Amino acid sequence: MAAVERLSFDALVVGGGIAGIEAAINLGDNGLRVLLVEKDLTLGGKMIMLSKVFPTLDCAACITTPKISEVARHPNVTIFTNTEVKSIQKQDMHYFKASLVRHPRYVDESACTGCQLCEEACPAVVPDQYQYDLVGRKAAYIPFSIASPRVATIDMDHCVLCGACERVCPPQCIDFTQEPAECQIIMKTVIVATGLQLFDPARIERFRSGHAKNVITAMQMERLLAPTRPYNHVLRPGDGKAPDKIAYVLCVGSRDRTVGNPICSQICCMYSIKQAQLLMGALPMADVTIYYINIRSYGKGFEEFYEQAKGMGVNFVKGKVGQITEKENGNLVLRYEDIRSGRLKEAEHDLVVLSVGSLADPDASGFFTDGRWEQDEFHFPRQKDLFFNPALSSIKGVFLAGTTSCPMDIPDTILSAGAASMEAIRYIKQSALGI
Amino acid sequence: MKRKIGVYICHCGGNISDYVDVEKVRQAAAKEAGVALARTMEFACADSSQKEIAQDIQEGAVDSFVVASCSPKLHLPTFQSVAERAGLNKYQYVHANIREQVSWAHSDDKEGATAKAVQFVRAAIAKVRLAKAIEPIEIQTQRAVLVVGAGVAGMKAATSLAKMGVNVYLIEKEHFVGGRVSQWDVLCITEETGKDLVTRFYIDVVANQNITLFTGAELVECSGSMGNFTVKVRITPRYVKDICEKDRMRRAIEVCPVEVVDEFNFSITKRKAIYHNFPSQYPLVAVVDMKHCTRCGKCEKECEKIDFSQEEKVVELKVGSILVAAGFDPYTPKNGEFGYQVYDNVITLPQFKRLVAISDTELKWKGRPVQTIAYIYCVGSRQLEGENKYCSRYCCLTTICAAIKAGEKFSGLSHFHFTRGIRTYGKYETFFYEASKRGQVFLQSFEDDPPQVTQKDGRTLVRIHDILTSRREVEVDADLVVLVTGMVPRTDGRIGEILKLPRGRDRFYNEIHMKLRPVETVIDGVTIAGACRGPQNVVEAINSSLSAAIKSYSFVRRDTLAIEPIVAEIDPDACTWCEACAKACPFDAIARDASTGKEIARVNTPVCKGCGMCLPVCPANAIQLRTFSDEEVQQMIGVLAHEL
Amino acid sequence: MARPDLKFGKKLKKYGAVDFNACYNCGTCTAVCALASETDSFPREMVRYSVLGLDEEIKGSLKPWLCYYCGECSTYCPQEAQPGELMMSLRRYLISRYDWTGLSGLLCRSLAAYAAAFLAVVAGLMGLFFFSGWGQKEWMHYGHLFEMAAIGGVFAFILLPNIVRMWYFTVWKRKKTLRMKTYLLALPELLLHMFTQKRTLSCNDERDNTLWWFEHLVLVLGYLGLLFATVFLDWFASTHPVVVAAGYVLSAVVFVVTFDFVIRRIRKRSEKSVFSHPSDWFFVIWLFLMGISAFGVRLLVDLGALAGHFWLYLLHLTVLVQWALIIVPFGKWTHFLYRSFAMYFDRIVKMESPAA
Amino acid sequence: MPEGRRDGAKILVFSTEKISDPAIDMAGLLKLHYPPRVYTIAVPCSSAVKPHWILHAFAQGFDGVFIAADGSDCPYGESCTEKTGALVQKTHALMKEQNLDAARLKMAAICSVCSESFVKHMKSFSEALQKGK
Repeated sequence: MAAVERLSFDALVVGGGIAGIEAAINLGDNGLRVLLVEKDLTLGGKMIMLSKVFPTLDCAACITTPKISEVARHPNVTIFTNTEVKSIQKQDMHYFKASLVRHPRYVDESACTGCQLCEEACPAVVPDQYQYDLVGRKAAYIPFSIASPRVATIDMDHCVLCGACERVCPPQCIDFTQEPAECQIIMKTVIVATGLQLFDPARIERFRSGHAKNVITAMQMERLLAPTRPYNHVLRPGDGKAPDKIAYVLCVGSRDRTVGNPICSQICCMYSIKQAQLLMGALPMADVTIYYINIRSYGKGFEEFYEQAKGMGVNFVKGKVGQITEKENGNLVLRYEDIRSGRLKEAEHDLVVLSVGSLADPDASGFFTDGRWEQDEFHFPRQKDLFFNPALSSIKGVFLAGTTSCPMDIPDTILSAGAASMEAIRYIKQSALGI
Repeated sequence: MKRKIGVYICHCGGNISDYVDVEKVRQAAAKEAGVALARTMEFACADSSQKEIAQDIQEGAVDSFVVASCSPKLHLPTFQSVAERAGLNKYQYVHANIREQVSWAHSDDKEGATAKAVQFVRAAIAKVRLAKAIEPIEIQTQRAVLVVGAGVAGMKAATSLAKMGVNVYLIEKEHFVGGRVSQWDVLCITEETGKDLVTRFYIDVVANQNITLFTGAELVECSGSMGNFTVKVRITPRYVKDICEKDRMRRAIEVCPVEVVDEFNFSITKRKAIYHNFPSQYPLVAVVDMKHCTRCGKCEKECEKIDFSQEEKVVELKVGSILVAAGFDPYTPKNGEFGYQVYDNVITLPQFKRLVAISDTELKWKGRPVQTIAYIYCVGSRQLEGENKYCSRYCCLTTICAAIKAGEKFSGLSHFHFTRGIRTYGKYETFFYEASKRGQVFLQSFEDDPPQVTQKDGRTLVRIHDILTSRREVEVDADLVVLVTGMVPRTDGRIGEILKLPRGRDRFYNEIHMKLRPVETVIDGVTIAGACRGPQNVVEAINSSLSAAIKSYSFVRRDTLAIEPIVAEIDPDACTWCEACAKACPFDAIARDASTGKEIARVNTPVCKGCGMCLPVCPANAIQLRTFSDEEVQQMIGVLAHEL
Repeated sequence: MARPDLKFGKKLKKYGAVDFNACYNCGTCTAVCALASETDSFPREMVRYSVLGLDEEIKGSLKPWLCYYCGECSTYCPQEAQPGELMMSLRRYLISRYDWTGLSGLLCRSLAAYAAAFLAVVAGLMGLFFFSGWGQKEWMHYGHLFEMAAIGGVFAFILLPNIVRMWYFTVWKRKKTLRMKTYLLALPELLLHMFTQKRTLSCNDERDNTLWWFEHLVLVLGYLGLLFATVFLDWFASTHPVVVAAGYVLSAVVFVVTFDFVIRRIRKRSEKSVFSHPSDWFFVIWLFLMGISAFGVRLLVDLGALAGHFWLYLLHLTVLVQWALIIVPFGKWTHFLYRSFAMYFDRIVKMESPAA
Repeated sequence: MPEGRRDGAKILVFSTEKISDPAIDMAGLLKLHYPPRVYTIAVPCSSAVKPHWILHAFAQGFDGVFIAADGSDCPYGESCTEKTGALVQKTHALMKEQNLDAARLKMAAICSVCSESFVKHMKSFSEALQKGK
C-alpha cells in the first residue's frame, strides 16, 4: 500500500446514492467541507439504475444526473468513488477518525476522457453488474453512459493482462501499477447513507430465480425499461422473445418471517405498478398481472397512480404466488390461491418478475468499531430518538439518511437526507459553541 | 464591437456523430457571421474539453460561445460554470440540443438529421450574437423565519433554525402548542405519548432565546418576497396573565357556569368557558374563551391573574422566509355515513383515541360498557364517490395501535377491523402482526362494496362481504363502531390564500417537485412541512420539517440572496398601464407605478419568476423577457425558417 | 350470514392450535400444498374459518381430513402461523365433534382426564388381580375374550355411531342424498385409503415423505395383522408355526416402526413432528408398548418362562385394555377410521355435485 | 433511406423548458422518429409565446406552428392552460385577418413524458400541412 494520506473535513458522507448526494449538497451549500465516499465506481446508487420513478413517471436519470453534476462540481464537496470505509471511530468530544481504502481503477482518473476505446479493445467479457447480469461487459469498462465520474476502470478480477487497452488508450492513462491507497480522515460529523440491499430471490427456491431464465427481478426489469437499457426493447432473457403475459410476484423476501424479514419494504407495490404502466406502454399487446397480498399505495399521489394502473388494464390478483414451475418452452406456471374466490389456481406466464424486497445494508454496521453502534431487530441502525430526532443514530454526531434506517421511497429518502443534513449542521454549530 | 463566437460541436462518442455529419455542421457554423472558431469534440462535457473551452475564453479567442451537444437539461449548468470559471458571464453561452432532438430523434434519416443540426447550431449562433451579460439579481435578506403552526413539525423546525442562530417567530392559532400530537396520546412505534413528546419540544422552544412564540396568533397579511417578507400577525389574548396558584385556577374553572363542547377531546366531553386542556398542556396558563364567556365574573373572584382588560393586537414582523407547518384536520364523516350521527355509538377514530385516553378502569360509551369494537377503515380516504381519492397513510397503523393499546388497558375487548387491505408499510408491519396474533380480526372488502352499518333491536350490526372468506357475508354485533377517518387539509385555509400557496389534486399544499424540491413551493422563500403537505405520520412530519428548515435556512443564512435574473422587463415609453400584465401574472409581480409621473407597470424583479405569462397579453408589446426578447426569438425563427 | 365467534379460536388452542391468528391471508399455504386443488383449496380456508370461529363450516368440512400433514404450509407460511398444525388440531377437534359421548373432547382438552382414565384401567386390573384369584390360564383366557368383546363393543357402540354422525355432518347436511349407486361406486375409495394411505405420496418433499408413507403403511398393515393374529388366531395360545412366526414379525414391525416415530417426535425431524399433542405421544408410545410387550410375552411362552415373568403379561394386558378402551374409541386411533371415511364421504359429495 | 429529403412540411414548435421539451427529448431517447423538419424553440412557459412571433414564423416561411403546451402540469400555475388557449385564439383571429389557414397553428398539451403523443402530433400535423399545401 502507498503512504497513508491524511485529510480533514467537516463532514463525512458515506454512500453516494441519492440520499448521500442530497446530504452532501445540503452540507456543502451551508459552507461545510464535505467528503462524499462511495464504494462503487460511480455515484447515483440504486436510483440512477431505475427507469422512471413513481408516481410522477419522470425519468430517474433525469432527476439524478443534475444532482450528481451539482455535487460533482460543488466547491465544498470532495468525492471519492471506488473507496471503502474501513472504520470510523470517535476520537474525542468533537472529532471522528475514519480510515478509508481507495481502490485502484488502474486508470488515471484525471486523464481518462471516457472515449471507450479500451472497452472496444478488451477481449475479456463478463456479466455486467450494472445491467444486473442481463448482458455482458468488458474487463476494461465504463460502468454505464451516465456514470459519474465517467472514466474507465480495469476489473482486475477478470483482466487477462493482454495489454490491448493500454495500446489503444489515446491519453495513455492505463496504469497497471496502481495499488490500493489508505487514507485517514478527521471529521466532525458523519452521515451514513449506505442505502438498502435488495433481497436475493435465489434464497426462495420455489420461485426458481437463477434456474428459470424467464424469472427475473424487478431491478432487471428496471434495466429493461430504462432509457439506457441493454436490448433497446423489452425482451425476455430466456430466448429473446417479446413477452406478452407478464406476471409480478409481490412480497418476495419481504413480509416474510421465514426469510427473517417480516417487515414491508414499502416500495415494491409502487415500483411494480409503475413498471406495469411502463410495460403497457412498451408492449401494448401484453397482459400484465400483479399478484399481491395488499397493495400499499400509501404516499402522495400513490393511490391515484394505482387506480390509473387499474384503468389502463393491469390485472391485480389478490393472492401470493406460492410456487413457480418452468415449462419446456420457457414459460412459467404460477400456483396461487385466488383469495377473492378462495380457490387454488394456476396461471401460465411467459415472463415473471419477482418484486424483491429490501433489507438493511450490512455495510453500515461494520464501520463503527467502538461498540456503540446499535441495531434494531431488523438489522437497521437504531434511530435513537425516533420522534424527536429521527436522523440520529445511537452515536452522537452520526446521522442516518435515506434507506439506511428503514425502507423508504425516493421522496421520503430526500426528506430524510434533508433531516440528516440539518441535524448534522446544527450538531457542528452547537459543538463549536461548546454546547 | 465584433463578436468572437466559439462553436463547439460534440460527437458524444458516436451518439451524435453516428447520425449527424458533425464536420459538415462545423463547416456550416464556421461560415456564420461572428464565429471566430468552430470545433468538434469527442465529449464536450469531458474535463479536458471543458478546459479547452475555458482556455479559448481566457486567451481572448472567444467572447461568447455555443455548445451543440445533448439536451441542455443535462449539461447547461456544466457549461455555464465553464463560462464562469473562465471569467465570462454565463448568459453569453447558448446551448443547441443536437442529440435528443436531432441525432437520436432522426437516426433513421442522416441527411435530415445533419441538416437539422446545422439549423439548430445556426439558430443558437443567432441567439448568442445578441446575448448580453446579465448579472444575477441580489436581494437583501432578513435573518428571521416565520414558522406557522406550533405542532411538532413547527416546533422542531423552529428550534432547529433557532439553534443555527436565526430569529424565529413561531405562531400558533390555538392557545396551546402541540397541535394534533398533543391529542393523540398513543403515538405507537415508541412508548412515548404525544403529551410527553410535546413537552420535550416545548421545553426546547422556551429554552431558546431566538424563538418568539405567539399563541392565539394568526397570520393575516403578507407582503414582500423571498428574503424580505413583511407579515402581520393578529394575536388574541388569553385573558389570563399568568399561572395562578394551582388550586385557585382549578377552583376558577370549577365555578365557571358555562359548559361547551370540548374540541380538544373531539366533542366527546364538555369544558368550561375558562379552561385548560389537560393539567399540563403548554403554555401552562389557562384561557378564557371569550366567544362563550358570559362575563359573570365568578372566576375573577377565585384567581387574581384573570384579566379581562387584555386586548387583541396585530404585530408586524419582518422575515426572510416563511415555513408553513399548518397541520391537518381529521375528516368529518357526513351525516349518515356509516351511521355517523344517526346511531349514537358510531364515533370517529380521534374520538376513540381520546375516549381510550380519558377512560380509566373500564371502557364505556354513553354509560354502556364496550366489549366488541368494529373499526371501519378508509372513511374519507380512497373515496369512490367523494373527492378524497388519496390514501391517508397514517390511519391503518394508528388504528391498529389504538386497538392494541385499548386491548392492553381494558380486558375482554374484541376487535374487528373492517378494512380495504391493511397498509402498515415498512417496519409498521410488525404492529399488524402483533394485533393479528393477539386475535384481533381483520376483514376486507372491495372499494365498491363498503361495509354496512345498521341497527336492529337496539343492537348495532356491521356487515361486510369479506373477500378473505370468499366474499361471504360476515356480521358483527358491535358495541362501538369506530370510523377510521383520514386526513384532510385544514378547513381553515386562510394561510394558503394569504401566501398564495398552490394546492395539489388532493388539496394539500403542493411542493415544486416531489423529489427535487419536496419542501419548497412556487412562492420563493415559502417552505412547507408536516401534514399540510399531505398525510404523514409524526416521524415523516419531523423529517419534512427538518428538510424545510434547512431550505428556509438557506434563504436567510446570508445577508443577500442571488436569484435568477431571467425576468420580464417593461419598456416605460411603450407602456400605457392597462393592467393586463398585472392580471396575467400568477405571482403578483407586476404593479402600477406612477413615480415617474407616468402611470406604467413595474416588475418587482425579486418576485418575477420569468414565466412570461405577461408577454402576449400586452397590447402595446411593451414587455420583453430577458433572453427571450423579440429580437432574439425572431432572429432564431428567421434562421430556422431559411434552411441552408 | 356468518357471525364471528372469537371464543372458538381460544377453544381450538386446547386442541393444539398455535399462532393461526397471525395469518394475513396471502394464500401461500394453499399454493404450496400438493394436495390442495381448485375444488379443494386448503389450508387457508380452514385457517380463516378458525380465526372467525365459523364452527358450522368446520364441522361440515372434510378438508381437515384431506391433509396428510407434510408440513410444507408451515415451512413456507410467511407469518409463521402454523397452518399445518392448525389442520392437525382441527382433526382432533372434529374427532371430538363426531364423538357422541363427548369423551374424545374431554381427553383431548385435558391431560388430567387422560391420566385418570389410564389410572382407572390400572386400578381395575389390580383389583381383579388381587380379588379374582385367577391363575395364569384364566388371565390369558379372559384376556383373549376381552379382546374380542372390546373390538365388537367399541365398534358397535362408539365408532359406528360416530361415523354415522360424521356422515350426517359432512354428507347428509350438505347433500341429502341416499342414492345407493353413489355409495357403492365410492366404496373403493374407502378401502384404498384405509389400507394404503396413498395420498401421502402426493405430498411434497418427496424423499422424506416416501419413507414416512412406507413406514406408516407397514405400521398399519403390521398393526392390523397383529390384531388379526392375536384376536382371531389367538397367537399367544396358538401352536401353529406359521401363526407364531407371523406374530413375531408383526409385533416386531409395530414396535420398531413406532420407535422410529417416537424418535421423530423427540428430534422434531420434520415439520409434522415439531408440535406434539399429548394424544400423539400416547398413541405412538402405547402402540410401541403393545408391540414390544406382545413380543416379549410370546417369547416367554416359547421359552416356557412365562410363569416366572407373569408381570409382563399383566403389563401387556394393561396396555391393551388402555388401548382398546381409551385410545381406540376416543384417542388418536380414530384418525385411521375417520380419515378413510372422509375420503369416502368426500367422493360421495363430489359425485353428487353437478360441477364436479 | 430518403436521401436529402427536403419535401416535408416545415414546422416550428414552441416547447417549454420544464414540461414539453423534456418530452421531446425523451422522444429522441426512445428513438421515436418524427419528420426532421420540426424545429423547436424552448420557452419558459407556453403562455409566454407572443402572437406576433407566430405570425413572424409564417411570414418567414414556416408551414405550421405547434405549441407544445404545459397543460395543467405547468410549474407556474394552472392558469397556463387558459392563457395559452387565449393566445392561440388571439393568434387565430390575427391569422384570419391575414388570410392564413387557422389549421396551420396547432396547440396541444404535451406532458413531460408524453413523447409518443408528441410524435403522433408531429406526424399528423406534418401530413395535414403537406396536404394543405
